[in-house]
Amino acid sequence: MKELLVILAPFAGAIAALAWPREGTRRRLLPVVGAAHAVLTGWLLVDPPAAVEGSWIGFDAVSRAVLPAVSLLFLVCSFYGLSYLRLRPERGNRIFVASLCGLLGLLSLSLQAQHLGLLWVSVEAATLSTVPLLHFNRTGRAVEAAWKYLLIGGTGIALSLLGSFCLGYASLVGTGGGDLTFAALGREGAALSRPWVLAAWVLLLVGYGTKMGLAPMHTWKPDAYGEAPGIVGALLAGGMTTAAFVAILRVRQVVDAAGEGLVANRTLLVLGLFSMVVAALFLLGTPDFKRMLAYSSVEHMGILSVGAALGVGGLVASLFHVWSNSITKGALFLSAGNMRRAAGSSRVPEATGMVWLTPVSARVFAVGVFAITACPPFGPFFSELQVVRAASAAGQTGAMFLFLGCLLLAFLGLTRLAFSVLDGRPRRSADASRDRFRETAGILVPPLVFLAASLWLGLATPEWLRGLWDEAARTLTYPG
Amino acid sequence: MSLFIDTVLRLAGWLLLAPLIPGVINKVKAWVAGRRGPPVFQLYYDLAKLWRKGVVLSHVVSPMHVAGVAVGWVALVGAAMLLPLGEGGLAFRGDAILFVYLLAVARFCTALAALDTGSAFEGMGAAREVSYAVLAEVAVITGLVALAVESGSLSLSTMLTPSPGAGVALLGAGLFIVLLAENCRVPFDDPNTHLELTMVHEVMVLDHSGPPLAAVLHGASLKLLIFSVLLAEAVLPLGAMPAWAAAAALAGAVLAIAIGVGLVESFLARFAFRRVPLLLTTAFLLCLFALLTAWKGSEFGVTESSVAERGAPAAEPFFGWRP
Amino acid sequence: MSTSILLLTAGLAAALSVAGAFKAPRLWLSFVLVAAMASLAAAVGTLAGGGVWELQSGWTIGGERVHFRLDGLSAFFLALLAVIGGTGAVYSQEYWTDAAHPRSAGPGRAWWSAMLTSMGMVLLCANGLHFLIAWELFAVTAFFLITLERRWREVRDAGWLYLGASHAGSLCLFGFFAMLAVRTGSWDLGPMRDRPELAPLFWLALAGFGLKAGLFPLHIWLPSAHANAPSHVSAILSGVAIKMGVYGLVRFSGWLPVPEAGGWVVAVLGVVSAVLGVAFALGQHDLKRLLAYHSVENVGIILIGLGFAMIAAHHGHPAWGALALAGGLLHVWNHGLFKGLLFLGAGSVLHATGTREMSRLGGLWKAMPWTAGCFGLGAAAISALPPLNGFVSEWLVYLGLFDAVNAHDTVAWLAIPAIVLLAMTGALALACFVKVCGIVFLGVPRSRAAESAHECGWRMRGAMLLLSGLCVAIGLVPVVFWPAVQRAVVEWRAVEAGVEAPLMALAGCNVVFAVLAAGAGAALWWHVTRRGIRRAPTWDCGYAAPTARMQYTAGSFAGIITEWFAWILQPARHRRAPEGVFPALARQDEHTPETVLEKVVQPAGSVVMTLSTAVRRLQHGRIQSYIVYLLLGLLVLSVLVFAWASSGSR
Amino acid sequence: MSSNLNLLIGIAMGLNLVALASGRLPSLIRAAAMQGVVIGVLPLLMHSEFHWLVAAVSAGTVVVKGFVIPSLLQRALRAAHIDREMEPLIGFIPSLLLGAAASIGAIGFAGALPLRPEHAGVLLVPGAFATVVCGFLLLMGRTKAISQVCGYLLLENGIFLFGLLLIRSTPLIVEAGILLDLTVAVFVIGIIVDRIQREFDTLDTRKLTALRE
Repeated sequence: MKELLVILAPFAGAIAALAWPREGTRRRLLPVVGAAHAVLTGWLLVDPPAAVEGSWIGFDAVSRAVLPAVSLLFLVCSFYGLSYLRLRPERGNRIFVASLCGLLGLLSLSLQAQHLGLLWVSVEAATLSTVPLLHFNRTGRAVEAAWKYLLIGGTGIALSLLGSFCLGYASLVGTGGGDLTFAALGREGAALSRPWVLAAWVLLLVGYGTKMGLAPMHTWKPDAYGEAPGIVGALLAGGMTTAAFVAILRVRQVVDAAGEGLVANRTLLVLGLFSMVVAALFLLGTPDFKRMLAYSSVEHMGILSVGAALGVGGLVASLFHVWSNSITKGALFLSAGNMRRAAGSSRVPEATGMVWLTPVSARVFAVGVFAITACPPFGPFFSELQVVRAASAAGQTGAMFLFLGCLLLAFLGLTRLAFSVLDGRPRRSADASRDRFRETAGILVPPLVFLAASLWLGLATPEWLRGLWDEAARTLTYPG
Repeated sequence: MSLFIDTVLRLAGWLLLAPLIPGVINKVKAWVAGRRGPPVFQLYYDLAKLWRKGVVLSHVVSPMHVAGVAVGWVALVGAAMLLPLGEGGLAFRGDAILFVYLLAVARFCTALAALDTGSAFEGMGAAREVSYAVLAEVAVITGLVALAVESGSLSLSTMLTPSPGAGVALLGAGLFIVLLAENCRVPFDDPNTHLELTMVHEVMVLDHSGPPLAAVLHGASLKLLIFSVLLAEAVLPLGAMPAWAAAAALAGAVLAIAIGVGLVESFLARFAFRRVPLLLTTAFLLCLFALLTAWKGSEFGVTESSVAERGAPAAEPFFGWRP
Repeated sequence: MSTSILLLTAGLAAALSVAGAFKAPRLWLSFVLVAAMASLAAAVGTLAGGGVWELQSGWTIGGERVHFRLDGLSAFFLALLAVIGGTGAVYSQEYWTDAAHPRSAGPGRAWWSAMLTSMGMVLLCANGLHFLIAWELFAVTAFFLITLERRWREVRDAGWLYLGASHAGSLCLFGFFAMLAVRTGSWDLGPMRDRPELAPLFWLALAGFGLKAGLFPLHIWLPSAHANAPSHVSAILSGVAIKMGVYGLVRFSGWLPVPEAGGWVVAVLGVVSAVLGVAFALGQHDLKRLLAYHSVENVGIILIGLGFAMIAAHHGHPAWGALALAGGLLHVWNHGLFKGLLFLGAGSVLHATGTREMSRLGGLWKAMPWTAGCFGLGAAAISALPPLNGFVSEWLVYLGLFDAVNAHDTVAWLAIPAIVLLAMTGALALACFVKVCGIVFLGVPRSRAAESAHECGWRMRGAMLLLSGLCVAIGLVPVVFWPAVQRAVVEWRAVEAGVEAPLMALAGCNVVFAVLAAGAGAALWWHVTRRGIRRAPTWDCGYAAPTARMQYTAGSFAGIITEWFAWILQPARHRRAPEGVFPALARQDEHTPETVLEKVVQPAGSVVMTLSTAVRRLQHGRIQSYIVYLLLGLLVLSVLVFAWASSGSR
Repeated sequence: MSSNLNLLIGIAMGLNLVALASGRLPSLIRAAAMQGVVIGVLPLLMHSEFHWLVAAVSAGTVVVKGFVIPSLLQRALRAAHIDREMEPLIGFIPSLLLGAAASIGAIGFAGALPLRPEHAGVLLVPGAFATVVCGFLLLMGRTKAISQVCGYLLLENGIFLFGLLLIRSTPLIVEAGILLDLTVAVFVIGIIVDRIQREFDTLDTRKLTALRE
């Protein structure tokens, strides 16, 4: 039952937010929910609940390896949200706070879901709960972003529903009774009907891949990340994508059990590399630093996908990268949000000289850009190097070189844009139009905490965390 | 003690005999032209006169203008001392490279002293000097490689005792062209011209006067002698002759080279500047062919003699004074 | 004192210096100097005493045990790092002051300490993962040092180009170390020459380290970065940072088996870098850019030595390989010293006149005699003129090459062209430095700025004098430094054969020559002044009023040679010929572009950018098309999946 | 019973074609609504014995898809005062032909699939595929936000049809959850459509291209 608490606590927070009468103090719910969730997650880690056979929700090795990252991400973001919402008194925050809490609950649910249908429901619901978050700014651009997010995400998620049905039917055509829990599907293994399994794999990959933002299904991502507040971007890029990735990992496990692991790995590799190439090409030219983060996210989803295709070593690297990417992206999104508010724009000719306007955020952003492009000693360096090593170990030398080439192009694009944003002269209009944006501790400390966490993750990766990733990777591969 | 005397004698020989060569060349030229010409010892008189004279310096120049001349002269003397003259003398493995780079020191100093004046003409001269030297140096080093292959050694004292072979003629021709270029003789440069625009070496020393000019002129004659001796020793099998015969042969050869230079100057006109690289490239190719001939020859030699001797050239002084 | 204590002191002092960098420049300087002295002492101790210092701690970074190792080879580079790092720090105290650069002086000091520390770590780390970390930290700190003066777009562009190129190299090393780790099963580094399957990895190392070292086609970042960085930074970049690339190549060609062709490729690249580096240098009119191209040249010379040593390794380690390597390694030191000196001198000129453009300088010897003297000495040293240090190392390389020729092996086919082209490089370098010294320091000032130049203060002067002194010392008494070189050579592939060269004789010649030259110069000067000197205008063929603008220019000086190399230099000429009876305006200027960058890399880059633009056009905002992409992805994936599955089942 | 089933599925497939061919938005909405009602009845037919959850799912589907969502869309349409004529990216006749081809192709394709014997004679699988394809055609080929929502509805209907294959094996609570999610999804879409209308004063999605590279 403990594992349910971690889901229900945020829902309780969401309901409380909806019912909270006072506009000014509602935001204080965020850190409370975040802290409660973190404490509950910690409790679950220390004292893992016993697995229940056939249960639809379970705190298994995979959730153990990933849920703490999401919890940490939300905790730090919630403190940022506290200060951020104080800066935005003109917007009602009832829906915003409730949606954030709901999103956390749904992510916790989807990470623990052991049933294909439940997984789908939770991911779809999480998608819907983010729409009000994207729409928070109420501008025309925000509406457009929300519309595209909804329609493309909806189409993708519909395909994954079709895929789920296909997998169920594969079991029905085979020997099973159409039981959609992962354990049952895995047990059926080779008895599943191959064509239906393959169809399910493609549909689920495309469906959840749309949520992850793998190319060519990534088209909603730059729009959504570009228009949403920084905190939402951080949660989408670190939480939502993680949930979708875990869904793909779980499905891959079933496909592996059905004897098509090789095909699944190949698909993941091709799709991952394709995403990286596309993202790198976009990164080279985009003039908008928030959209840049979105393309960078596409690239990192590609990295996750490549890692997932490379066997146990690659899976460990991928899980590691889930952590390092979401935490580092957190620092980037939050500092980018500060910069965007100070400059009034996130495009290059309008937003330049950010070192002068927002000295600390700009520096955090710069360090974050180096961190996310695999410069040591931050987390992504270690996880990406591990992916490279896994690729080499798997004999995928060609893929390894393509991977490295994409990293280079992405690095060039990211640093060029980042430095043209940071350097130069600030626009006078941006300086004078609003009473100058002030960086307060509340919006600076969270991104700094993220950077510190990324550093810690890289330099002193705790052994217990490595143990969790190893265990999860082993359970995610079909033994045999 | 004998070492000291030996050194002083060599030094004296080089310094005293050097101004003779331009005298011989000028005499030959006069003879071909049917004039009496200046006496053979003219340069000695000039040097003595210049040494006693006062000096006029440009407003512009730095002390380097004078000191550089001295350093360049010392470098040439040093290069001369590295050339073997009979038994004994300074020799060590790799002295051939030191020889080439000492000549480069002299060039560096002369060219800088020229640029010191801020004159466009002297700048032009310096530019030509250093540019043509690139090709000349390539030719010289190729010649040295040929000699090194021939002798299996890297010390001038051993390298310059070649066995007669087909390559010798090629090498001699190549080194002769280099001699003309390095010493700014016709067809590369006309030492007697009075048109600054067309000069190479002479224009660089336009602003020198008095004792520094004396050092420059003496240095130039020394360089001529160095190259003549180098050429003669590279071509003639002096090591195989008795000492007196070798000395006579060397003297005769140097004289012949001087006469040869005189004849070339009498019968050839200056080349246009753009043809200079062509001629120097020819010199390089001649040395290269000499190298190839030497290479082939030594290959046959190697197959005949024992393989063990391959890597370790025999009878080469490791360093220090040769006994 | 034991090496551990010294290195610990160095580390602590470096860390403390970062703390003092912003507020207390003097404190910073003393900490940096302590760190430099301590690491120099450790390096000298290792080089003199022999043995390998190792430290394996239980402490882990990134999951790997910390493993430091200082052997003859790394100590050799560490000594150079300490010398240049300390000297540059002294120099920067006057060159990049808080008063003149209020925003960047403090960060500059901090980055300096950080860069020295990370380079030291590169030399010490014996674990692939930690090596990579230190390597990348060093690359990034160097970027921030290059772009200290971020106000100028030119500086930022140069910095970015450096960063990109450096990251490309780092990614090659990612691949290199990852593949190494996979094949050996751990990140530990150390000799593994007995595993021939590791040989192909050398090519990755060559690309990665070669980019940093500035090998010819990979040197694209080097000229603009060196030119636009503050001069003390240029000095350490050129003197030490690119040597880290050389260190990597030497280190891993020594530890790993190298492919048969490896030595040949390295040597050929070395020859090409040497000749073309100097050819490009001749075409430059920016003082620091010119010096930067000479770094390409000198790295080429170093790699000729390394390449032949690698070839020798496949021939059973004959002595010529060791000689060539010894020459190359000594040239590492020498180039660090004289190129550091030259960049510091160039910085002094820049500091005094505010321009790097040679056509605006001239006649500086009068105002800045110390700088002129030190620069001239450095110029002679880099032109490999005896009796200075550059000659000693090139002489060693020549010895190796000549012996390789006389070994009568296939290697002669490379050794002979190498000798000839090395000689050509020497002559070209000489031409180039005659040009630099003549145009910048001699003659008459060509601009107001050059007229009002001033000599630098004691700190900058002291730094230059120290480096000059070392250049002279290695030239005159190379035997003192020789054991260190021998030790590094032996360390390379653990061949105990030893390397011998008649250095005593050469040293004797050098000393005699130096004494005589000094004596003769003084004597002639004394003889001349005794009679009294008359002053007159320069002889200009009868023209009585020569002006500064009538002097020979850098472009004209190098014109003959750049014409020979026009095929690769691709000079851009803008000419407006005089017209009419009374021509009003005529001009000609010539600019030598960075050919590889502008003719190869940039076109390739623009192809990528065209592709990028095309791809970005797909993100046009129309949602219907986005759904088409989604569907297309679905279709392609299904085709792939079913094709793979059916081929797998068959 | 299977003939009743096939009849209804046939009607749904016919409605696909109607939706593709209709040039006016109200008729498109009506076609989608009718299809919702038709497939809402199917679960009752699939289950031989009565189950209250099946009935609830069925009723819910009919109400939501047949009435709530269409009326939502109708209201948006009225508020927008938009030009009801559409300017499709894929013309009506081509989309009709494509839809028909998809329907025929789906029937052929389903024959090649390994189906359980009891599903072999039913049009469920081909109907599902045909409806999904038609949904995609509307999503890709129409410019008005409302017609795209209708396309999305068709897509969902197709998937619902496919899901009926599993109705006996999967617990109904999942089906109910899915239905609830879809309802909320369409509801949220409706809200956003409303926002678009207010913000841009149009429902033409071709105007929504401010976010681009």
